[in-house]
Amino acid sequence: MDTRLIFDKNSSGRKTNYIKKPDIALKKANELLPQEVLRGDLNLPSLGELDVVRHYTNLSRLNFSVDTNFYPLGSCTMKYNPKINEELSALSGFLNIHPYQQEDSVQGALELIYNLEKILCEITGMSRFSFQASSGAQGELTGMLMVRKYHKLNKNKKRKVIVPDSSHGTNPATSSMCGYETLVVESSRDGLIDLDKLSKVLDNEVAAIMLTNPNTLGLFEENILAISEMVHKIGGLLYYDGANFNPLLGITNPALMGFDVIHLNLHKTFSTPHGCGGPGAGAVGVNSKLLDFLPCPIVDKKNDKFYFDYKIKHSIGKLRAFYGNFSVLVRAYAYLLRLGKEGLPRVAQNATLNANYIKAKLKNDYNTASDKPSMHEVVFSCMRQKEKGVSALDIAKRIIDYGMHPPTMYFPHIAKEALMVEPTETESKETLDYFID
Amino acid sequence: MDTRLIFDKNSSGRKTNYIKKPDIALKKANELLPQEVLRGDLNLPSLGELDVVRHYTNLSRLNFSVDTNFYPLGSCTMKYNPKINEELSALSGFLNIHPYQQEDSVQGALELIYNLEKILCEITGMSRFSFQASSGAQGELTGMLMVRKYHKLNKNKKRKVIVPDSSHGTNPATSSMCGYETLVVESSRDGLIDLDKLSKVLDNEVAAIMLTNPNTLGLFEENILAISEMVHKIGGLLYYDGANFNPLLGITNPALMGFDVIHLNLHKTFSTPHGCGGPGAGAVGVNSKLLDFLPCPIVDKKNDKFYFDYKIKHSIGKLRAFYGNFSVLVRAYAYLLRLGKEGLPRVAQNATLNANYIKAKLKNDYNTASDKPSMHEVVFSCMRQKEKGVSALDIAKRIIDYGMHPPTMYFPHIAKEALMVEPTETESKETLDYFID
Amino acid sequence: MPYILNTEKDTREMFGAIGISSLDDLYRHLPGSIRINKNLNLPSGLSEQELRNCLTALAAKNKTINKFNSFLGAGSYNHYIPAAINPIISRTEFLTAYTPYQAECSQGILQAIYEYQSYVCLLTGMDVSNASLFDGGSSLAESVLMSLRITKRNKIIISSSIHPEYKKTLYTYLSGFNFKVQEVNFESQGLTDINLLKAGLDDDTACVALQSPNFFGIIEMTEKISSLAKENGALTIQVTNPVSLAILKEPVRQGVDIVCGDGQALGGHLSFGGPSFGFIATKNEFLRQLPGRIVGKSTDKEGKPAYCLTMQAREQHIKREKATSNICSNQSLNAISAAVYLSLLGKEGLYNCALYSLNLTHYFYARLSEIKSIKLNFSKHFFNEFVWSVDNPKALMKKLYKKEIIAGLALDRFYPELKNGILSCCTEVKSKEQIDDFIEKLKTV
Amino acid sequence: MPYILNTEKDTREMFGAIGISSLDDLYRHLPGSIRINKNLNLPSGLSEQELRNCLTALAAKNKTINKFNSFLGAGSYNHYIPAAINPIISRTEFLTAYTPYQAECSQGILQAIYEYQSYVCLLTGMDVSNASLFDGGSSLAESVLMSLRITKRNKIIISSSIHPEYKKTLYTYLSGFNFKVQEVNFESQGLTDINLLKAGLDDDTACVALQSPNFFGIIEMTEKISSLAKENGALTIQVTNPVSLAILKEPVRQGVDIVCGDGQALGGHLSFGGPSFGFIATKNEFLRQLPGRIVGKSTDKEGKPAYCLTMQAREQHIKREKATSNICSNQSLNAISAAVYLSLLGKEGLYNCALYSLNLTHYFYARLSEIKSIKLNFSKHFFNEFVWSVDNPKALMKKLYKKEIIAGLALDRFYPELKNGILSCCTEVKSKEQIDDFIEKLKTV
Ligand SMILES: Cc1ncc(COP(=O)(O)O)c(C=O)c1O
Ligand SMILES: Cc1ncc(COP(=O)(O)O)c(C=O)c1O
Repeated sequence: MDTRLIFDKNSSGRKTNYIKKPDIALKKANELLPQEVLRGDLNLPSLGELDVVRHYTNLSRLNFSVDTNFYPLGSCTMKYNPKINEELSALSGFLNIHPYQQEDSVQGALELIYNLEKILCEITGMSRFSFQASSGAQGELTGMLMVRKYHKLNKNKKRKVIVPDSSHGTNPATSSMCGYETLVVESSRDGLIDLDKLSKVLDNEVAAIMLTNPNTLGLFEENILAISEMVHKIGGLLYYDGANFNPLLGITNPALMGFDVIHLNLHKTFSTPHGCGGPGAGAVGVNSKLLDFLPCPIVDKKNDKFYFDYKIKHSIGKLRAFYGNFSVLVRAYAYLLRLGKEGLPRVAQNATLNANYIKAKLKNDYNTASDKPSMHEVVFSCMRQKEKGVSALDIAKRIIDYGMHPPTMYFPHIAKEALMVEPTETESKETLDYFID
Repeated sequence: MDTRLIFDKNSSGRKTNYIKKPDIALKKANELLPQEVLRGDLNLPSLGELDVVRHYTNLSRLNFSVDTNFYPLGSCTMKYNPKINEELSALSGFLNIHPYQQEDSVQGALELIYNLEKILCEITGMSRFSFQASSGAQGELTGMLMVRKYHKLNKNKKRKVIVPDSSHGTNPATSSMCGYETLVVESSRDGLIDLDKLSKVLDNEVAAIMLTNPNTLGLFEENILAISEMVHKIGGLLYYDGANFNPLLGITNPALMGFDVIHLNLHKTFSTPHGCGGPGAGAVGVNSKLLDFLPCPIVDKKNDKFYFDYKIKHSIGKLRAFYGNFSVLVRAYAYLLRLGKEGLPRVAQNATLNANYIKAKLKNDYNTASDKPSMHEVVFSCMRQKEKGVSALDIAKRIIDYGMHPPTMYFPHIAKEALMVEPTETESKETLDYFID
Repeated sequence: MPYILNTEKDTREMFGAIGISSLDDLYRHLPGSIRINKNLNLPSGLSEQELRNCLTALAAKNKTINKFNSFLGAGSYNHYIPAAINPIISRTEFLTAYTPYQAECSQGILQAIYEYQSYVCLLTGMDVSNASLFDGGSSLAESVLMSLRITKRNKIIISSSIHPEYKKTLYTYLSGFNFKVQEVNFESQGLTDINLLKAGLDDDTACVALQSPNFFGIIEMTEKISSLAKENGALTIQVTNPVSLAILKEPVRQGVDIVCGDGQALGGHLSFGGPSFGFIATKNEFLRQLPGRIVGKSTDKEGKPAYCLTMQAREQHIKREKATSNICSNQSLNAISAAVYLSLLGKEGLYNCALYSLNLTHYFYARLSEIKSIKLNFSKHFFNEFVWSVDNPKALMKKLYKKEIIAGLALDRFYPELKNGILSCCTEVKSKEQIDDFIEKLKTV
Repeated sequence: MPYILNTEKDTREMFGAIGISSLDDLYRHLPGSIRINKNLNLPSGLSEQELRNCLTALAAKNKTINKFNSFLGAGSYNHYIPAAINPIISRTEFLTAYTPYQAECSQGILQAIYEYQSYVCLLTGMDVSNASLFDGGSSLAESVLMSLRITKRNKIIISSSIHPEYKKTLYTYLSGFNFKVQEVNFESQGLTDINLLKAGLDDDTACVALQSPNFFGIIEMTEKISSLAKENGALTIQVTNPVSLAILKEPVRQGVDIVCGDGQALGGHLSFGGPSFGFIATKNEFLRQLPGRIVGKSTDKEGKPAYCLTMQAREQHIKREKATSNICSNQSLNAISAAVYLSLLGKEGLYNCALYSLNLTHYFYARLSEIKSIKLNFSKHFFNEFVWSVDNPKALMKKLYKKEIIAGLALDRFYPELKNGILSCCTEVKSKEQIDDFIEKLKTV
């Protein structure tokens, strides 16, 4: 395979005429614009269509992917991305609409957003959702900026945000982007939040705690109600990083756990494809406390007509131009309709079942990061192997040799020589058995 | 990669609900039909969608293809298959129409067939075309059955069909399927039809000669006019196997060469993809002698309405149900519109240029099957290499090691240790240079 | 120029290597009198943008079947096509690859076709299948030619309830030979007339060919017919709808020797009638007479399974005029698509597909029987289509068509004796609602 | 259940291995009070067939832009998208792969993103680009935050002719901090008012951010502005339309320090405004403050080029609360799509795309200027959109809309002072015919 860069395949004069020459008398750029704003040479390559197709097709063949390999990358929920969702999100009626078209010409799009929001509210127990964020991290930013504005408006003097040491890096980074100081609370030996340590850092200056539940060790924070009470008592809010919500669909929800604001990664739990790292979507949900702070617009309905509502009293504003990664929303909506009320808990149960099965089968060979029951993923610590001279990295490489994508390595940091395995519900026992062997 | 058969991945109970359960009271099969016509167990596998997608995606990755590899398979015209043609042939307006819909609801399809025919008539000089044949070989059958009926109707006593020894296997096979005896005429040392030998086998019982031009050695039959005169003189017809028409587009045409009936492989010259060996399409063209014998229906136009014309006086009938491989016709039509009058001769010239370039560069290392100028492909004889213990097969394997598909081997039979290279016009000098090295 | 990669500079260098000075020099050896010395009388090439506009407009001139409440079947069936098929068969390593002559570069193709063949065997109960033929019509023709080669007899018997266009195709394929053809009519129930058939059978009969479910949707008495054929040393050929085999008895268990048909129903698009694919399967004993390509399984040096084209000695590349058929390119991608379809639906899915179609069609029949003016004279043992009659069907169909209903296929086109007949079909894509709506409209037009 | 592969038998075996006896046992350790003990109040799951029907119907409720004669732009541009892009970015090895953390399993992704980054550098003249941000709005916000980190100053100056939604996004991103923001208005020609800007610049100013072509389509005097900024030790940030860079001077040659914008114009679909991607590029000296992922090139053991994520120490996985940004997933597939687009169009294609857009827009402008009642007050130095005014634009646009014409964007939405203004755009997909037709209708409504 010819792995040169596309630029090195340039052959001056090669071209394909894609676009039509307009049927007006063409003027040169410098007849329409002053010479001094024009550029000199444009140094792009000249290629034929076959050059380009062959180049990128062959590049694609170098990658592992869910459709070609078992891909148990922990914390990433690499579940199967149904093909029907790709087909539907590519319908012309969804692809070829301009964000500034009159609302009456995009009723289908607005209806979809409206319905998707209703479904997510039912699943999570939250009151409303915003779809502007393009990723989990941007969802966190959205949510935490609402938290900030909420405190500001209520004249609460808040300066700090708490995250556990097992938290995903985006949590502390987000807290900083909101101008908060980040406090880290250490986990107890069993991998959960240590309530004593938490109570020590909790004071009136704490704006919020950001939690993932199940946490990044794949463990359910069993004391969540106590935590929620403690944080609320000092006037803080609870932020739910929903990246790991998959094992809880229909089992419990963040509202029941006491969260005030949450994000869901539609590209994880709701099966939209990861596309090498995006586009995704971070759906941000709030309870009634934060309703007035949502980014604008949101979609509402009046007399059977859907419309954008920009009148949000204390809206934090916008997180992007337009309304969000719409095509991603189409996929998530399709997925939710397909699974329905019976399917969602089955997803959760099987994701949990698969992770626990791997854990049960491997626990004699590998140390687990905690003895607590696992949810959707299991973190092994390869310290025993390390002592024999085999690092987590070596194990990962060996897994690649077997045609599987390795688990997440060296995260979370609190587990030594971590290998973080998230099989997801869309893999079969058979595949897991192969992995285990 | 798990290369087990799909059947071995069966896991009883696995399934995906694709179709909707009807909203009527469902009866069992034996309530509607007698038990004795019903089958017992249906032994198909039970699989999940990811099982199937991963299985076939990984199978696909085992293949060479035009989009991933240089594929100079001689006689197959493995040119680039433009992506726009795939997109257009998949338009719902083309895919989701039933062959027995009222003609007024399929005017677009009929117009396309009508226009495509007109273009092919202009390119080949023939009077009309039929699109029923799904391949070159079926095109041959269509054409030769017309020849047969023509002779029968004209009360010509014809029993034999002549093919050169360099001919493609489908030619003699077709002749047999038409009930003809096949006579083989040997080629001269320079790879062309030997006129003396031809005149010896030509007698009044000869119904037709089937020729490929350029022939399978990639050589133009320079004496074609003499041949045509000789055959016509004894009341025979000339059949043109258009599999190799690519290098002649806009340069000459079968009508000028004296052919009475031809087929074109739309999946070769007109860039429709080969799809692992089909679907293709064999467009069969005739001059005025055979107009009345075309398969029915053909598409005609009256008062701006397109319609199927079934009234063909001596039609040979049908070669299939319905009208042909319609989606393939869409692609060929798109290709022709895209290239237009300037593009077609450029295709021919560059196909010829590329083949001759390879020949010029390799002729010192390999014997060519003939010293005559080449057209779209060049046949090397690896006898010199063979003497050194390296067979055509060994060379082919080495080419695979370099990530290229090998040329056609051991065909045509009249060249010893043949390697038949057809680069096509869609490959660049750069690629050819890599191949040559 | 789109799709041509040689630049001017390349061209000049290549001229140098070849020793020519113009593109025209490449054609110096062509007789001048056959050269085209002017531009082709065609439009100039379009940009991709114009081309897309042009063909999109043309496609929009067709009214797709989904815009109608349509009951058309008659050999082209509107089944549900799972979304996962297209991304798989659009994989460019399937789409732009050629016939797997070079096994090392084509293991994926070969295995996929091998699986296709195995699926055909599972459905039909036969031992061997080829890699595909063109369509249902040519598969019937090839089956009949096969029976003629096997038995070396000269007469064939054909049921007139075979798809009329398949029969027509068969007759075209036979037109180069002098075989005797006897067509056996159907009786009052729409089934092949066994008495006529019996009368026609003799010791020169190579085969009896029938279709079941036949063109009228009716399940034929294949077992009876095949045993009559066998008594006379003739083979039995059955055309069938592969979806029906999910519930109907395997042809092999009904004494059939060669089974064939069209594979469109297995997840193929209507696409105005093509491309689909023809399937053909038979017993081991007839393998050498099976036309077309066959993929076989063996093991490589390391003992791993390996696939390759097998039995090539029957084919035209080697056998030339003595080949079993001239078929070369077939409909591989469509055959692979069918394998993907069957894998996705699986055992239960295909069964439901057949069962739902059967139920909806019988529901439709029951609803029609409520209407006095409609005659339902044929057998009730039909699969997913049936014939009904009414006075002046053309006028009725026209009126319904204006309401965007396609009632089915008017049979006068193929059977003058059924000039009042309409053939209607339901697959699982029809709903009760659509059927009820049709009945409603039928009552009021 | 679709997409779940464990069968009952599997489940039982897994129960055994884990030591549980029901699925519910997996959740035994959850407090009972937070368990949902009823079914979700949602419909039952749909078959794929129903789902397809349902969403196809929903899509049909949208009227696509192609059904209108539309002159909408304003940050979302209807360019021609070559057919070859989709099959490439639909390759499942791109679509269903994750972030290339594991370089050995992702060389293709890494190289493609590296090429994307190189394209951004070629277009902008900058030294380094990241692997993409979310969109134009967040790319402006990240650029401004970057300038604040680099200069450690506390004030920023923003041109009011930046896309209003980008400005809004920026303000949201800044809302957690206490930086001073000064918005500089545009003057009568629609360009950033340089005098106001000059007055605002001081030694606490971190950056001046402008857009060129600005929201009104006008090419700003970036060089003048950047030299003013430089004099005050402030950085210059330019939002731009990447297609315009095919003919407009590279930002780097105009003294710009950080260039950013939205990449939708590079072969991306409108898709109701997302997903597209944000790009950001800067000079080597600022590399350590560039947010997000960056792919670097090195060589492997055998000396062959190898690609990997680089400079990860800036990112949140390692730096956590001290990271340059919280961005993790970005818009990789859209960025790769842009690289494919640029490769297909190539040097000449992108130039023509820009040139044709420019010409058609100026032709449109000239035609509009024929009409007395229309005011064209802003600068004529615009790229592919411009502002025109008319009394009561809303009423006019409504009338035109009834004739399936979308005249453009009514500016009162964002600029009360331009309440009569309409922003209209032409790309190469518009034809003379459509423009003439619009003028015709405009004269007659
Ligand atoms: C626990 C957790 N939180 C947040 C994120 C960030 O999500 P995104 O990549 O969509 O920004 C991730 C993603 O890896 C995650 O695993
Ligand atoms: C010269 C020639 N004739 C005929 C054919 C048969 O064409 P098809 O495979 O479409 O039947 C071929 C194909 O390889 C060929 O090369």
